[in-house]
Amino acid sequence: MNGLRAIALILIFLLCALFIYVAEDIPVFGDPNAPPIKSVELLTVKGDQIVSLLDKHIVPENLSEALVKRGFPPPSRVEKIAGIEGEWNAFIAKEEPHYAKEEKYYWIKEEGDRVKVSRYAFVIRWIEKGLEETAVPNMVTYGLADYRGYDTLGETSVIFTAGVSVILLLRRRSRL
Amino acid sequence: MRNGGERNIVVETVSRVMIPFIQLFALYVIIHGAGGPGGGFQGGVVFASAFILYVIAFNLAGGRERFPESVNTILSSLGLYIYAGIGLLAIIFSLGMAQYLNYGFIPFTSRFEENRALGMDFVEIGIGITVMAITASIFFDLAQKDAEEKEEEGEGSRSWNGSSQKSSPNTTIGSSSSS
Amino acid sequence: MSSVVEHFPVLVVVVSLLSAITIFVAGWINRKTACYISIATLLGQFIASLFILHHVMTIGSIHYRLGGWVPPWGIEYVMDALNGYVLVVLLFLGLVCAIYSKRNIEHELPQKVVSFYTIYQLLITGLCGIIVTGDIFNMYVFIEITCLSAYALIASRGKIALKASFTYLVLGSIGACFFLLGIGFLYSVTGSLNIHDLSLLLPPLYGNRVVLAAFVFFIVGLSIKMAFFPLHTWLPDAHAFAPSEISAMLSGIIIEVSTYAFIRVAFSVFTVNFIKLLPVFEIISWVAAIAIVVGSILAITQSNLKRMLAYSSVANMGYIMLAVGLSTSATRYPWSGLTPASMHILNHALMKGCLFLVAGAFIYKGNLWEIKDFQGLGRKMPYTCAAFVIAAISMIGVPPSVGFASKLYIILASLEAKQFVFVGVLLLSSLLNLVYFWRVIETMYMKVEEGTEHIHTSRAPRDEIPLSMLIPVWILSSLCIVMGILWLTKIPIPILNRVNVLFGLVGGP
Amino acid sequence: MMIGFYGIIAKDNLIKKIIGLNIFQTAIFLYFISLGAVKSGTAPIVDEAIIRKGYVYANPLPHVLILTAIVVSVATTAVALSLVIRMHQEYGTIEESEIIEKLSDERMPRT
Repeated sequence: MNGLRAIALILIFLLCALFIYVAEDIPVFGDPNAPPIKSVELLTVKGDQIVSLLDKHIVPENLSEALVKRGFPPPSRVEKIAGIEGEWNAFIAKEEPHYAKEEKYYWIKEEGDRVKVSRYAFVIRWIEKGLEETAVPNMVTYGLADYRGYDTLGETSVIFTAGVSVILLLRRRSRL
Repeated sequence: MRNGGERNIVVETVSRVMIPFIQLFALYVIIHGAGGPGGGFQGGVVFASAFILYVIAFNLAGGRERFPESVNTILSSLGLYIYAGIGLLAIIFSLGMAQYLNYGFIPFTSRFEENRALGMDFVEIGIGITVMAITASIFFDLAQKDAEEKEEEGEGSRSWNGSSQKSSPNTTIGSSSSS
Repeated sequence: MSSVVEHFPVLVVVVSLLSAITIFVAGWINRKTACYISIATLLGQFIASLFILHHVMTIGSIHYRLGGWVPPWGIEYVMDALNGYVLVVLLFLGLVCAIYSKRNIEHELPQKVVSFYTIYQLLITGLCGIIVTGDIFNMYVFIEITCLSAYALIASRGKIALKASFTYLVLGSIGACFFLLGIGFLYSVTGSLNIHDLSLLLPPLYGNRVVLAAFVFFIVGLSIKMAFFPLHTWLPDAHAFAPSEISAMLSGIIIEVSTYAFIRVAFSVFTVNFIKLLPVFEIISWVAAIAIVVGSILAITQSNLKRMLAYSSVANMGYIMLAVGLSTSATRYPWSGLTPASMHILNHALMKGCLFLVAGAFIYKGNLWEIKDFQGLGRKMPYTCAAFVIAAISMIGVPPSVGFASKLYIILASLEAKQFVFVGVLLLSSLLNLVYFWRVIETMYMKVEEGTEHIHTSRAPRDEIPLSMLIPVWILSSLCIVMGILWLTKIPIPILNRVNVLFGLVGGP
Repeated sequence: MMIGFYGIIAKDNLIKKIIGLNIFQTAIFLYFISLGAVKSGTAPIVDEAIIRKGYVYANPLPHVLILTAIVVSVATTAVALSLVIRMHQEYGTIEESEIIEKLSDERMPRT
């Protein structure tokens, strides 16, 4: 048993070291701008023309080229965020029956002479549009049963598997 | 086989009163999942805890009588049938246009969003049924073995006591997932 | 949504799930229906998977949006060349094992037929789910379905299998937890769960420590699941004492699907560019080489046939991981890259499936576990033993068989990567394979018990296994040869080369 | 998490191993839930009145994932417990070392 304990302690030290090593780059607790809740940064583009084009609600071509090169869908429309100078929302086209044909996708922000493009976390749509799209006010419920409904089917199957496993292992004198 | 030597009248009476309320609360949790905290899993587990309370307070055989194996089998698969079936209905009703689990295409009402909400409600009910039946079944199986062993040892008088102690891990797990 | 085939990826999973429930209910009414429902479903699934592969090859990959939500917001199913190929392999072996298990389970677990088939079908559901999904959390859920049903099926024989299953459960849960932690790390820096989406979001974050840690957790977690060498401790017992068709499934498919998950995570989420930054794959190929040698040597020391085959599985996982490890450095030809790895997934499924089913046949007939008990079986069960010999010579790597084909391609890849040590390792392992399989074949055909020779030759009682068990064994063993010839003629190579193109390993066809 | 991990590897008692496994899993769940927390965040149920007061919603996605993961861990625990019960029936003990001893005594892993 002592050997096992030594192995366990060594593994734990390794894991601890890994966690301390990682801790620096994990988002701050409760940060409202962390990637899971707000947006993740994609790229920065240089240029003043972009800002002027964005102000006229035109999608700049070099911006959408840079995005397509990285594999992202090109923005279809740009809109200024009300009340904030130097920030825009970009939309992309999508195909979902019965819903709007475009969806808020990029967040463009002016920083000095550069323009930073970020992508909104997909939770944003759940939070902002979930009620009108699913007519259910509880976000966890519609996240669980609708947007990620398939996970829940898997989860119910897991429970079912466990039940049948216990029957297989323990039940005697059963017809099953 | 109501042979528990240490039958406690207080426990029995209180649980007799409590069980209907627990079941009612479970139904409330399932139905109310759309509007507030709650949902199929939580409700299902709460419902199963009513059975577990009955078994702990009275005895295993009585619990088995009230929730027999056949009903258990049918209910546990019925829930999954509802869930997977609703997903398939979406494909069937839209003639292959919609994807699996796209509740909006099931014509419960005329409005697309309402359809989604109703589809979700049915799904939650399905989850609730399955979770309730399976949790109860796991509990019965884990507890039953012990009771049988005790019988074989000829210590039948203390059977329900032993089974309740042994099964307590399962009870705590059940309540942890409802939180 | 133009064609019906686009619905097949989800139907493969859901119909399997529905049939599991139907078996559960119908078995309550009549126990005999269980295996027929299972076989019928698997046949349907297999045909559907062929349609999917055809669609992927001719038209292109299928993107299926569950619930109608566009990918970053909902769950997506992606079928590409690798998916379709592994799905066909899985359902084929599943079908064969289901046919085989009809008689075997009635013999081994007569009381539990219905629950056995329910869990078997759930196992298939989970495996299909892992393969077709394009969402990393969904993959975790289906990995758990697979593993839970595998624990139960291994333990279903009772006795020593319980201990084996418990070890597997503890290690498997740790592996799944590491996988979940990896998902959590990735989610905390990208805010996304979709595999394709993650691969787009990750490049600017390659230097991030969280991403590195997530990669480490994924590797360790999946290595436990696929019994990669230093973490293989659960495997021998679990394989040896499970019912035989479950051993065949475990060895032939479950650990292979974990390898698939590893390839998917490494190449689809992190992409080749990330892997080339780190020396991870070189380490993996060296560890794999050690795994091959150690697994083969341990296999020689075993006296129990199924345990020996289990250690041989450890060695074969070494082959696959060696091929995966070499895939980033050998990328010049259509038959390098990931081709040897995905080729050996099929080959190992065929060979090990056949060997374990034959081992199960010996247990079915005479409760024979130890190799020394096999004296005279060559005369007693000629067809079964012939199938065993064919599968064994393909494990050794005699030319027209699948084993030869995959060894040849791995050797070509290691020559291309200029790692000549691995060539030596592969040749050495062929020799070791010869040693441990020859021992079995020798006992079966040549050794005759002292003094009883006369009786054996005179009576020669034919005592074959039933036809429903013999046919699956022969399908697998004849495919060992047929596929070997097919691989050598390079006809199926384009399918696998699609995989390379998909992951950017080989430039153009 | 470290406690759980230590428990899994070092403890001899199988039930304690399962407890260690549960602690391990719960630690990971806590990590996920901590990702969902937002400063001045409230429960993710749509309510206009709360938003007008300046609150924001917590991130609902980790909650969704963790509900799934909790159910998975419950299922694993159920199967593990039933395995332990079966082992108790077979060997009469739940100490791992004693089981291994009994196995080596038997030495004949027949059915």
